[in-house]
Amino acid sequence: MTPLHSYLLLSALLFAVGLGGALTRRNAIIVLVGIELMLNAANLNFIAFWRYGQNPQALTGIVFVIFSIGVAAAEAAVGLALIISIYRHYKTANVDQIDSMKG
Amino acid sequence: MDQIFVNLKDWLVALFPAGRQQELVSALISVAALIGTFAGLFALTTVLERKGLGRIQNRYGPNRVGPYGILQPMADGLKALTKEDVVPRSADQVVHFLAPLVLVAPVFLALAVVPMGRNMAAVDFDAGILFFFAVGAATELSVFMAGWSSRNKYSLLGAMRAIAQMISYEVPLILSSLAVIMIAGSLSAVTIVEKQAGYSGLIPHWFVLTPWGFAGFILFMIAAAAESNRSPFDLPEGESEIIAGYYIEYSGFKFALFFLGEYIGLFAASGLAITLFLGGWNAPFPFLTWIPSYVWFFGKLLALIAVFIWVRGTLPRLRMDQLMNFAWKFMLPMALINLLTAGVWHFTPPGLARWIICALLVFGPYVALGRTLFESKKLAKRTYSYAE
Amino acid sequence: MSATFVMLAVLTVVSAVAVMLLRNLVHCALALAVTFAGLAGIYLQLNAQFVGFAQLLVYVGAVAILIVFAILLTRGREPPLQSVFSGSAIVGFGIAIVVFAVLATMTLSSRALGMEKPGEANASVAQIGEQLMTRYILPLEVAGLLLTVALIGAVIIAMRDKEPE
Amino acid sequence: MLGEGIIKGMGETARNFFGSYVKEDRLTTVQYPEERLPQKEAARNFPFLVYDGKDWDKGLRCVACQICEKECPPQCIYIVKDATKKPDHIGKMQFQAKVFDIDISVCMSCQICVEVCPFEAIKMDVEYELSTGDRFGQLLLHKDQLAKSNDYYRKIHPTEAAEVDARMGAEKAKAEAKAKPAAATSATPSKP
Repeated sequence: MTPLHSYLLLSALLFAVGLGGALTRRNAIIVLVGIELMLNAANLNFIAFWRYGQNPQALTGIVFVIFSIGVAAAEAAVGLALIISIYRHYKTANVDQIDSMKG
Repeated sequence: MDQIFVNLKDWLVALFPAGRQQELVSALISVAALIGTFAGLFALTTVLERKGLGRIQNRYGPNRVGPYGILQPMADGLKALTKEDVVPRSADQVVHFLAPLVLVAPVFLALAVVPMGRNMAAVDFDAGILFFFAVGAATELSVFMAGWSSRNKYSLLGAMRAIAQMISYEVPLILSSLAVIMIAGSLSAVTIVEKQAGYSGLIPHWFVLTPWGFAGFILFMIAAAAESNRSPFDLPEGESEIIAGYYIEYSGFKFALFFLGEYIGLFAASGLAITLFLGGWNAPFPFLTWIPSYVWFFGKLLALIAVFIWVRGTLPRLRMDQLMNFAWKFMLPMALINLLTAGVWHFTPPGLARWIICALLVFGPYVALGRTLFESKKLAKRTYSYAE
Repeated sequence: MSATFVMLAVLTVVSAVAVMLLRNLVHCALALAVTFAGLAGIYLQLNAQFVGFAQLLVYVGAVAILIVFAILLTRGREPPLQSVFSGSAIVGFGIAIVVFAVLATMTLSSRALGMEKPGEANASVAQIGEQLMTRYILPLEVAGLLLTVALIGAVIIAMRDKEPE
Repeated sequence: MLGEGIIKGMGETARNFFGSYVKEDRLTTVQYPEERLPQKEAARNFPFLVYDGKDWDKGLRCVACQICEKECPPQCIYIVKDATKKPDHIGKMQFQAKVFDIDISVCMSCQICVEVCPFEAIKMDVEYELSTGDRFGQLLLHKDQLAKSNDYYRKIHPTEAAEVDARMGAEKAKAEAKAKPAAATSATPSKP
């Protein structure tokens, strides 16, 4: 059987990959994708802790993940809408070039 | 007789040593049976569809290969297999190759939760209906992969249309099935079918025979036709405008796979419609229950496919804006109202009053929406310059 | 470690790395869909059926498609030969590696090391629904409100500005 | 607009579907190689040469006057005169064609050859299954392929053929009437 720490390590790895991507990629969309990956890593932790926890009947982890999925979907929609609107304005989705606040 | 296939499978599984191996064999048998049955049904449907459409258009349809043309699918299959598989030079090879597989695998997966007879669901998930919609979501991705990787403007246009259409119609599809889930109180397909067993007098307890169920069934069928890109919602293919949409650059066996995936998707949607609204494998009358349950399921499936063929032979293709307007301004409000009606139905005591209230709740908005949607358009009488 | 877990974990991590390294943005989005599907598989392997299917439905069916649309809508005049990483990439990688190192050491030194499953745990849809409708009714309503606001907000943000008349 | 139109349309297609099994006019397909529509009398496509009697070579009406060859707009007719002569239908000795070729891959079916022929020797055919595996050789029709009997002509264009027959009969009768007094005055033997 798979011990709990392997899930936690996988989650940490996913989080690190997402973080690395979010910090280093030029394209704003991929930055957003990195953030999504980090959220998913957190979700994985919730599920793993629910499964290995002492009180799985409480369903706290599951319910939290359901809310997290719903909120993440909203976050992705708004984030992408923002990126599209920024792209319309600057004609680029490169985060390095979007550096001025003035319209 | 009713359990003949179940017993056959049990017997086959019992030949193997118990434990892990038996589970594997059981799964393999289910998968093989599913693929075999539905691939055969696909072959049958293609020829029936072409013959039916032919009859609707006052012609014979295929009648050359075999008696009455029933061997036509074999000829088609041979042709598809022997054709050259052309991949455009600038296409994205890997994605282009994966797209048909990504389409075919999920639609077969979706079929797994549909109960095809008493004890004849390949898997009975606790969240079976959710599973159906979840794997159905992957088909959108495959359509995009096909359209984008072909590096062809027509195919990309077709893919974009298809995705916009699928996403728009997924909302009423799920909402209309939600009414059933609400009343049945379960997401498991097997339980939903069990809830529809039983008869009052001669009338079965199918959900389609209630006001909200009937409206839900119609909405579900329309949305299912749009989801599986069937006429009159076949804009993504639109031969006359974008040639064949996202499969313009596919030939030979990959095209056949797309074709197969599309039809299996149609079967899966019809199967779900049967499960949710038409009582699954239950017989329509109590004195017909001696006929095996799978006969009823496949009979209903064929009847629904015939309806799809009939609609395809009748209705012209919609325009893109009409399609979107229809989804968001008619289907979505109707599905929401239907959900409300199902709730009202659940909380009012049985009787004639419940029927009248619920029928009014569904029919009133239908008339109101139908009138207002087209009233604002101010459709003028069409005049022709040259034709009389 | 069971074979299913290893397979799913490798699939998930490899595709996640691919998302972050590939040059072609559409390939990134497709790899992202694979990552999400792999995670859904891991949820299923952890007996969280409902969450796994919801993950498939929301992430593969909606978010991945949304990202693909956004990529196609924002493509264009960017120089293709530029590096995909921004100027300060080294620092970013460094931070990511440090974060992973910290998390991994914490995990490996915690009580979680070698912890096994405490028997069967199952979350049926009925149980989840009951919890959502009783204990978590307020969060549920707030989430519904949030989704509605996000829907309207996304539409308004992405809507093309009206031409000045 | 509540979907009445859709139901009406569905009814119409259903009538077509079931009607195709019982009514002829709801199933209008002619299954071509086995079933054929009757030829229209006015149908015509490529020219052929008419002959009288049994032997095609002797009975050929063509006298190799080469008018059609000259008139043919795409110049698809090729004629070589033979040195020997043979009698025509009124008994007059006429030249005959040694070679008479029509390239129907060039012919444009204008029917001018038929219009200009003073001997009713060239007429339009109705044969349309002309596909071959050879683009050049098989579409260049020679005299023997072009020659078709008067009976065939009567069959494909009955009205027209009757007119032609009447005209030729009249000419023959006139020639015979002329020949009789001539035979009475001189001893020139008349040809049959």
